[in-house]
Amino acid sequence: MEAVYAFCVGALTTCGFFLVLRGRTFTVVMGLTLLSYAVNLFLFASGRLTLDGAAVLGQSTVYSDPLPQALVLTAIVIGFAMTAFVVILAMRSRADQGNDHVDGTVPPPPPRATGSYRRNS
Amino acid sequence: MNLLWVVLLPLIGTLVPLLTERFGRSFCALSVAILPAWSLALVLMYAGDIFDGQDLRQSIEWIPSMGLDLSFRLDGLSLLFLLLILGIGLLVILYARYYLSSNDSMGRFYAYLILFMTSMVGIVISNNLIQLWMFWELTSISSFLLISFWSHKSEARKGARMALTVTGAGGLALLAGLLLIGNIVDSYDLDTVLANGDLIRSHAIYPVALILVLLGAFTKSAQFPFHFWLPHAMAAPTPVSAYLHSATMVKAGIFLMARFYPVLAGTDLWFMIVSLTGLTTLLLGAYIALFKHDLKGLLAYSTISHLGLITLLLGLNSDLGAVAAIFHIINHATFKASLFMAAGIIDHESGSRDMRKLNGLWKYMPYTATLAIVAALSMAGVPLLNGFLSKEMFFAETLNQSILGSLSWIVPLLATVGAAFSVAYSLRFIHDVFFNGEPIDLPKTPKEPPRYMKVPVEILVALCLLVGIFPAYVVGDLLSVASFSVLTHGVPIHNLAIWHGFNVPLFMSLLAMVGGATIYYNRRHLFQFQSHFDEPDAKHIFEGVIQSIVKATQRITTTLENGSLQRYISFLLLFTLVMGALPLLDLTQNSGSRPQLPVDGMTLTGALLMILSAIATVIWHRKRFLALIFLSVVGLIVSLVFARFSAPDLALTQLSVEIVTVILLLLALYFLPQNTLKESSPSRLSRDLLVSGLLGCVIGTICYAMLTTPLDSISDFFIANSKTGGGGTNVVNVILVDFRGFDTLGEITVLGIAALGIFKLIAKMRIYIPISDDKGRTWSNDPHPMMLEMVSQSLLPLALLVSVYIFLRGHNVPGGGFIAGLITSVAIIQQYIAHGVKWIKPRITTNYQWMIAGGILMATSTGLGSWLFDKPFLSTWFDHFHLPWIGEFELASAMVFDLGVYFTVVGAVMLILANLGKLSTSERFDETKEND
Amino acid sequence: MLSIAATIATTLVCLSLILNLWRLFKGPSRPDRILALDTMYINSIALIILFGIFSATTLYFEAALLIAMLGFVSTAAMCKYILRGDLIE
Amino acid sequence: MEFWIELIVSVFLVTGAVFVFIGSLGLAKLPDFYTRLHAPTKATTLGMSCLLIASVVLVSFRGGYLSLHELLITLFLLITAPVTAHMLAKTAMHHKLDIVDRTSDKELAKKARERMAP
Amino acid sequence: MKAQPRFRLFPMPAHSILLFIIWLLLNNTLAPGHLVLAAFLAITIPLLTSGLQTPQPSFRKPLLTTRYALMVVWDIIVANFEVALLVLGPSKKLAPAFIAVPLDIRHEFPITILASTVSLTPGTVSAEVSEDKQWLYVHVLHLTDKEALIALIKQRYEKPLMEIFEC
Amino acid sequence: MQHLPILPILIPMLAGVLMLLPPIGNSINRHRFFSVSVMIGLVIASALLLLTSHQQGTQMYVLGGWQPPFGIVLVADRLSTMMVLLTSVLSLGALLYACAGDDNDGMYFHPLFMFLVMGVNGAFLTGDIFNLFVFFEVLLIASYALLIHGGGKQKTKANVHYVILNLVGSSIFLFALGILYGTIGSLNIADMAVKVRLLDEPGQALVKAGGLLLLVVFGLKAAMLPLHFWLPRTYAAASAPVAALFAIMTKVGIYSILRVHTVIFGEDAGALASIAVPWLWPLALLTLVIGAIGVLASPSLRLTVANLVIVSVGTLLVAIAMHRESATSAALYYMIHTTLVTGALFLLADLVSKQRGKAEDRYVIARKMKRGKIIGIAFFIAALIVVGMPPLSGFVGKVLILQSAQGLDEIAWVWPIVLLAGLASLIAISRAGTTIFWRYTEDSNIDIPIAPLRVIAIVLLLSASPLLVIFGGPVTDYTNMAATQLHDTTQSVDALIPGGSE
Ligand code: NA
Ligand code: NA
Repeated sequence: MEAVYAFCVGALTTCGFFLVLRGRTFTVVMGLTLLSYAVNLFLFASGRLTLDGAAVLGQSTVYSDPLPQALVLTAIVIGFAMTAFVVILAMRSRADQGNDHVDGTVPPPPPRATGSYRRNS
Repeated sequence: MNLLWVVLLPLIGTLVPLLTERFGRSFCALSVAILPAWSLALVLMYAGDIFDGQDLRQSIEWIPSMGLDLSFRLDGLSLLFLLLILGIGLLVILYARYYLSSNDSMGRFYAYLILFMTSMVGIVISNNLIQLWMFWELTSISSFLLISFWSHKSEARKGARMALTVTGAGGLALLAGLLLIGNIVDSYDLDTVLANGDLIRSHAIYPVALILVLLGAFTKSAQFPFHFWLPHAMAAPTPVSAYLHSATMVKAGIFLMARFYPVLAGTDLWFMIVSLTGLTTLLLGAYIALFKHDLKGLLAYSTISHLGLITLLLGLNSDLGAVAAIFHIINHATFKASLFMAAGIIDHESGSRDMRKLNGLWKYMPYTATLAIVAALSMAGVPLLNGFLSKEMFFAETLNQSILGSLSWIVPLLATVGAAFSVAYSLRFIHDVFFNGEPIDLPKTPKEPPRYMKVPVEILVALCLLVGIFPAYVVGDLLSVASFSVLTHGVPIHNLAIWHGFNVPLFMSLLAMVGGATIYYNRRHLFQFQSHFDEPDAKHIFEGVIQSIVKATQRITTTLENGSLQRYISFLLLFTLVMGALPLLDLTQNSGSRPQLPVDGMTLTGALLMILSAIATVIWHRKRFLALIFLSVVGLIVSLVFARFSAPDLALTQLSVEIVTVILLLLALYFLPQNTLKESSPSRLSRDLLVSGLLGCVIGTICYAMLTTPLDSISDFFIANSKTGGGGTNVVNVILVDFRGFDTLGEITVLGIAALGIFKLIAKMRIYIPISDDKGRTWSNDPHPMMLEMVSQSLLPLALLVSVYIFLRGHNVPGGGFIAGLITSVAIIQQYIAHGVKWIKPRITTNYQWMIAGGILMATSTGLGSWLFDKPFLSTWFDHFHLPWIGEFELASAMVFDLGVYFTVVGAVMLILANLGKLSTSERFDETKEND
Repeated sequence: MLSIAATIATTLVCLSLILNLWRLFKGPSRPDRILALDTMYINSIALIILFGIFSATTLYFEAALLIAMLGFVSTAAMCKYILRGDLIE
Repeated sequence: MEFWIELIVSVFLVTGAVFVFIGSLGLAKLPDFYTRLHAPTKATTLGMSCLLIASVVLVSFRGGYLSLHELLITLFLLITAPVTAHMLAKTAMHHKLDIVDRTSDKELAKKARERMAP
Repeated sequence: MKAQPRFRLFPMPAHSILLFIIWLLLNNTLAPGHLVLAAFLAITIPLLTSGLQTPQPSFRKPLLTTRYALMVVWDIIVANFEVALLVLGPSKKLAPAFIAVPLDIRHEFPITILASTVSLTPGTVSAEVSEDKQWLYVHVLHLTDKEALIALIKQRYEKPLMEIFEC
Repeated sequence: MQHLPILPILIPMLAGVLMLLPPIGNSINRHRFFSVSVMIGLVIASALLLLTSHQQGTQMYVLGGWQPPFGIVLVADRLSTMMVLLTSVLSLGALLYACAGDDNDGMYFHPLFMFLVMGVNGAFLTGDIFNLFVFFEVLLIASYALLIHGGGKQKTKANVHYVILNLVGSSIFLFALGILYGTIGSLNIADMAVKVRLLDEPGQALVKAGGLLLLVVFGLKAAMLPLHFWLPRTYAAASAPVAALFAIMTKVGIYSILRVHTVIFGEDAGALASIAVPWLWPLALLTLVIGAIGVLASPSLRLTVANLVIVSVGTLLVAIAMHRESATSAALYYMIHTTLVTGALFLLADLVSKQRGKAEDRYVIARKMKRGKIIGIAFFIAALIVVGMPPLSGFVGKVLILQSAQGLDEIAWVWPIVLLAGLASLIAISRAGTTIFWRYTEDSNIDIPIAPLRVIAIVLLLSASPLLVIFGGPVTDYTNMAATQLHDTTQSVDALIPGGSE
C-alpha cells in the first residue's frame, strides 16, 4: 500500500509541476492545485498510513498520528487562501494586460510545428 | 595633549561655512579659516615635542571587534603633512574667497573643502589602519564633491566620477591590503604594525598585501597607469586643484608609501614595482606636460611627473632616497600650489587657460607674472630655488641605484631626460604665457588680481625662495623628524646646502637645463612629431570602458532575467531537484523496517482514478473546463484517501475546500480564455516533463522511504492529553484549537488577508465579459432556472443546520469551525448561483469585512482572555456543567475560538465570492479588445 | 456473509467508479462529463458508506453527507457555467 | 450478530451496490446523453438508499441504538438528483447535443431549449 | 415581494418541524439537551433564512402529503427496477422520446415537486419547464404510449399535488 | 511584562483587525493616526523585548501553556529580538512615508501593512518550524496584497510572477516540513536539533534532503541565486512604502537560513552538520556577482536599489556560509545597516520619481528637480551608506565581513568579490546620482512639494546609519553576543528543553 501511495504522490507532484511550468495563468493555477494535493498527501504521509485509526479517542484501538493531520488542515486552508488569491490575480492580470500569459505578453508561436496550431477562441 | 581636536576642529569647521555663508563672502572666508587655524595652532604647539623626538599618541576605544579605535599619532611625518595640509589649506581658503564668483555657492564650496581638509588631517594622524582607511575614503568622497562643484558642466561630472572610480577602486584595494597587514600582525594598531616590519616582509602574503597597498597609493597619487584621472580632475575650480592636486590629495598616496616604508619597503619587490612605476610616471608626465595647451593641463601632467619622481625616490630602498622624497614633497607642494594659484589668477583675470591665446601677459600683470615665473623656475629646478635642491638629491640617488642591473646607467640618463622636459615645459609656461607677443581673443582684458588674492601666492613663492636659499634653517629640522618617522632606525647624513661642489648631479642639472632649453626652442618640430599620434582622451576611453561594462552587464541581465516566469520556475525546480535528489544518493535502501499495509482493490481503484485523472488534467490542460472537471475528480479522490487512512477531519475539510475552489475557478474561468493554443515546442514539453518527472520521482521516493521507516514522534503526548488537557476527544481538532491554536490563528489571518487582498484586486478591475462561450454559442436565456431556485432555497436551512451540527461536534468528533464555515458559505453561494446578485443584495446585508475582523478578533480574544488568569496567550479553559433535566454538557473557550474561525471563514469566502459575482453584474460590456 | 456481501458491494462500486471515469474520458460532450462527475460523487458516497461498514465506525458519515450536499452544488455550478458562463450574476 | 440482521444487511448491500453499478453501467453504455441521464439519476438513488438502509440496520445493531442519520443523505439525494438532472438536461439542450435518431418528437427538444410552448 | 410570515416566530413552520426532526436524526438522540437545542435551531435558522425564501403555497394536508410521499417512494422502487432492466437490456431496443406535459399547477414550488417526482419515477426525466409554466418537457427512456404517460403523470402526481397545495 | 514576547505579533495583528472595524476603519485619517501610534508602540515594545532578552536571557513564551516540544513556543533571544526591532523601525519609516498619501491609492493599506509586520515578526520570533511556515504565509499573503497597492500593469505583472513563484516555494516548504517531521518526529526547532543527532543513516539522508529543500525555500525568499529573478522587477514595481517594507522580507529568508542551518544543522549535528555550507559558498558568491552585475545594468534607480538588495543578500549569505561566530556577528550588523538603507533608498527613489515627471527615476536626462537639493543630500548620504563608504555604517559592515573571512580558504574568492561588488555599486550609484541630480534639460517651473512626513521618514531610516557607526562598539558587542548565543546550540537547546542537549 505504501508503494501505491508514494507512487500517487509522485505522480501528482509530476503533474502539478508540469502544469506550473506552462505559460498561462489558469493552467498554472490548476498545476498549483494539483501540487497542493501532492503536498497535502505528502505531509499527511509524514505520520505514516494507518487503517481504522482515526485520532478520535475511544473510537479506535490504534491511533493514527494526529499531528500531521492538523498540519495538513492548516496547509489546506492556507492553500485555499493562496489559490483564491492567485485565481483572482489571474483575472486581474487578464484585465490589465489583455491576455492571460504569465508574463503579460503572448510570445510568438514557436517556429516549425505551426501547422498544428489551431485557434480555439 | 588632545590630538582628537586636531581632526575634530576642522570637522566641526565643515558646518561653519553653511551657517556663515549668508553674512557675506569675507566674513564667511574668515570664519571658515578660524577652526583650521586653531587646529594648525594646536599642531604647532605640539611641534616642539616632535622636534624633541617625542611622538604623541592618543587612543579612544571605538569598535573593538572590528579593531577600529579612534587612535592618533603625531610624529615627524604627520607633522610635516599637517603643516602642508593646514597651512596651504588656509592659503587656499583665502585664495578661494577671491576666486569664487558670486554665482558659486561659497558655503557649499568651503564645506567640501574643509571636509576634504579634515579627511586629509585624519589620514596623516591616524594610528589605526582602519581609521586611516576611513579618512582615506573620505578624501575620495570630498574630492568627488569638489571636482564636481560645477556640476552643470559635463566634464566636471565626468571628471569627478572618474576620480571617484579610480581612487575608490584603489581604496578598496588598500582596504584589502590593510586588512591583510592587520591580519599578519594581528592588530590594526599602526604602532604594532610598524614594529613588525620583519614579520610582515617575511610573511607569505606580503606580496599580495604590498601590491594591494600600492594600488591604493598609486591610484591616489596618479601613478602610471592610473594617472589619467588627474588631468580630468582639473575641471574643478582652481583652488581645488591648487589644494588637492598639488599639495594634498595626490600626496596621500605618497604619504601612504612613506608611512608604510618601515614595513613594506626594503624588499626587491618593493624596489621593482615602486621605482619602475615612479620612473615611468616621471617620464610620461614630463613628456605629455609639454604638449598641453591648457595651463592647468600642463600643471596636472607636471604634477604627475613630480609624483613619479617622489615615488621613484621612495622605491629606491635607500635612506637618502627617502629623505630626498620627503624633501621633494615639501618643495613640490609649495611651488606647485603657487603655480596653480597663479594659473587660477590668469584664468580668473583673462578668462582663458589656453596657452595658445595667452600671450604677453607680463605687460598686464607683471607682479603675478613675477611670482609665477619664480615658482616655475623652481619647478624647473633652477638653483637658489627649492626645486633645485631636491632635484639634485634625486639625481644623486639615481646614480646610486641598480634597478636595471648592468643597464642601470640608463636611469640617471632617463632622469636627466625627464628633468630636461621639466625644464622645457616650465619654460613654456613662462614664455608662452607672459611673453611671446600679444594675447589672442581673450574674453577679458587681463589685469592684476585683487590684492589679497596674491597673498597666498606670495607666501608660497617666498617659501620657495627661503627653502631654496636657506634650506637647513628653514626645513632642516622638519625634514629630519619627518625622515626619522619614515626610516625609524635613524636618519642618514644629508647635507641641505645649495652648493655641493662640482659633481655629477650638478652636471646632470646643467645638462637638463640646456636640454630643456633646446627642446623648448625646437618645440615646433616636436609638436609636429607629436601631432602624428592621436592623443587618446582618457575621458572618452574611461567612459567607453565603463559604458561597455554596463552594456555587457545589461546583456547578461537581459539574457538571464528575460522576464519569463517559466524560466524562473524552471530554475527553482531544477535547484529543488538537485537539493532533493543528491541526498537520496546516500540512501542505500528505499524501504525501511516498518511493516507495510496490504494493497486492496479499493485503494487500487482510487489510485487508478487519481492518477488517470491527474494525467487527464495535464493532457487536456488547454481545454480548461475539461481539465477542471478532471481536477475535481483528483480532489474528490484525495479526500477519499484521507478518509481511507483514518483522517476524517481532513476528508471533510478537503471536500469542502474542494467545492469552494471549483466554484471559484469556474467564476474566474468565465473571465479568462476558455482554451489555450498549443504554445510549447515539443522540446520544451519534453524538458518540462523530464524536470517535473524527476521531481515526482524524488518526492515519491522520499515518500516511500518515509512511509516505510518507523517514526518516534511527539504525537503520543497529544493523544494522551487531548481529553484531559484540551477537553476534547477529537485529537486533531484539539491540536488545531488548543495545542497548536497559534497556527490556526495564523491560518485564519491568512484567509482573512487573502480575502482583503482579493477584494483589493477586484476593486480596480476592468474586466472583459464574454458574450458567448468558447464555441460561439450565445448564453442560455434562463439565468435563474426555477427548479434550482426552489430547491436551493429549501436546502439553505438544512445546510445551516448541518453546519451547526458540524461545528458543535468538532471538538469531540470530526468537524469544527472551519468546515462548518465552508458549509455555510457554500450554502450561501448556492443562493447566489440560483438567485443572482440582484435578488440577494437586499436580502443579505451582512458586512463581510466586519465579519472577518470580528472572527479573528473573537479567536484572538479567547487567547487574550487567558491573560486575565495570568496564563500565556491561547491557554484554554474548559469545564463540564450539569443542568437539571438537560444533563451534562461541556463549555470550552476553544469553542469560542472555533466560532471565530467559523466567522472568519464565512466572511472571507463570502467577501471573495460575492464581490467577484458583483463584478460582472455591475456592467456588462462587449469583449472588443482581445489580444490573444 | 456480511464481509462477502461488503466485498461484492465494494467491488461493484469500484467498478462503477471506473465506468464513470471511462465516461469522463470518453465524453463526448461537456454535459456527459459533468454527469459522469456527478455520478462519481454519488458513488463515492457509496464507497464511504461501505467503508464505514468495513471499519465498523460512523466517523465517516459526515463525509458522505458533505459529498451529498456539496456535490450537488458543484454540479449545479458547472451546469450554470455552461448555460450562462457567469455563475453569479 | 444475528444471522437475520446479517442477512438483511447483506441483501441490502448487494442490492444497493448492484443498482449503483447499473446506474454507472447505463451511464457508460446508453446511446445518447438524454438516455444516459436516466441511469444514474434513478438507479443510484435506489442503490444509495439500499446501501444507507444497510448501514442504518448495521449501525443500529452494532451500537444498540437506532441510528437513522443515514436517512438524511437519502433525503439530500432525493431532493437534489432531479434538479441535477434538470440542469444537466438544460445544458444538453443548450449545447444541442446529438439525440439518438430513434427518439420520437426530437423537435420538442428545440422548443424546450427556448422554453416555449410546444 | 417579501414573504409574509404567518407566525412571527415560525416564518416557515414546515421547515421548523423538518429542522427539529433532522437535528435529532443527525445526532441520533432524544436527549433533553438536544431537544432544547433542536427547538432552538428550529426557531433561529428559519428566522435567519426566511428573508431568502420566496413566498410559496405551503402544505395544507399532512395526511395527503404523507400518502403522496409513500406513493412516490414506491414508484421510485418500481421505476428503478424498470430502468435497471432497460439499461441491462440491449440499448438498440430502447425507444426514447421527448414529450410535453401540459401543466395545471402554476406555482413554482409545486411544479418543482412535480418535476422532481417525474424525474425520480417512471423512466422519465424532467428536462425543462416552459417559461409560461404551462408545459413540462420530459425525456422518456422508453416510450410505449405517449398519451398514457401524460395521463399518468397528471393523474398520479399532479392532481394530488394540486390538492396538497390547494391550488 | 511576561507577555512581552508575543506583543510584536499581537500588536500589529490586533491593530490590523481593528482597522477593519468601525470606528477606526471609517476614515483614512483615523487609519493613519491609529497605525502610526501603534507602530510607535510596537517600536517601544520591541525595544523593551530586546532589552529584556539581552539582560535577562532568552525569553520564552509558551503558547497555551503547552511546554515544548509539544506546543508552540516563541523564542525571544538576542537575534530574534534584534530582527523584530529592526522590522519595527523600518516599518515605522515606511509607514510615515505612506501616510503622506501613498496609503490612499488603494484599499486596506494600513491593515495589510500591519499584517505584513505581524507575519515578519512572527517568523522571527517563533521557535516552531511549522509555525514558521504559517507566519511565512501570513507575511506572503500580506505582501501579495500590498504589492498591487496603487494598481497598474507593472504591479499586476510583477505580482503574478512573485505570487506563483512563492506558491511553488510554499509547496516545497511543506514537502520539506513533511520530510523533517516524518523523520525527526518533532517540530520544535531546538528539539529537532537534539533529535537530529540520534538519527540512523537512512534517516539522515532524508533529513538532509529536507534540510536542503528548506535551503531552497529560504533561498527563494532571500533571493539567492538562482532564485533571485523575481526580486528586481517585484521590488521595482511595488509602491515606495511597500518596497521599503519589503527590504525586510529577504532578511526573513536570510534569518531562517541562519536559524535553521545553525541550530538544527549546526556543528553538533554529526553527519548532518553544516549540510548547506558547501552549497551556500558558490551560491552566495554568485548572488553577489549577479547582484553587482544587475546594479551596473539597471536603467532606473528603483532597479538599482532592488539589485543592491541582491548584493546585500549575497553579502549576507557569504557571511552565513562562513559558518562562524564572527561572520554571523558581522552579518547581523550588516543586516541592520542594509535593511534600513535600502528601505530609505526605495523611498528616495520614489521622491525622485515624483519630481522628474515622465522620466521618473530612469537614468535619462529630464527636467530639473525643483526640490532636488534636499533629495540630493539625502541621496548622497544614502549612497555613501549603501556603497560602503566611510564614515557611515556600510563600511563597518563590509569590513567586519571581510575580517571574518580571514583564515578561510575561500578568502581568495570572498574578498575580491565583495570588494568588486562594492566598486560596481560605487560606479553605478555615482552615475545614477550625477545623472539624476546634475543632468537636466531646463529649469522646470513645475513645483511638486515634498510632504514633510516623507522627509521625516527618510531621515528616520537614514539616521540609523551614523548611529550604527558612532555606537559601533555597543552594537557589535550585541551582535557578537547574539552570534554566540545562536551558535551555542547546547545552551539554546537547554534553555528551551531543560536537559535536552544531553
Ligand atoms: Na601663449
Ligand atoms: Na456575476
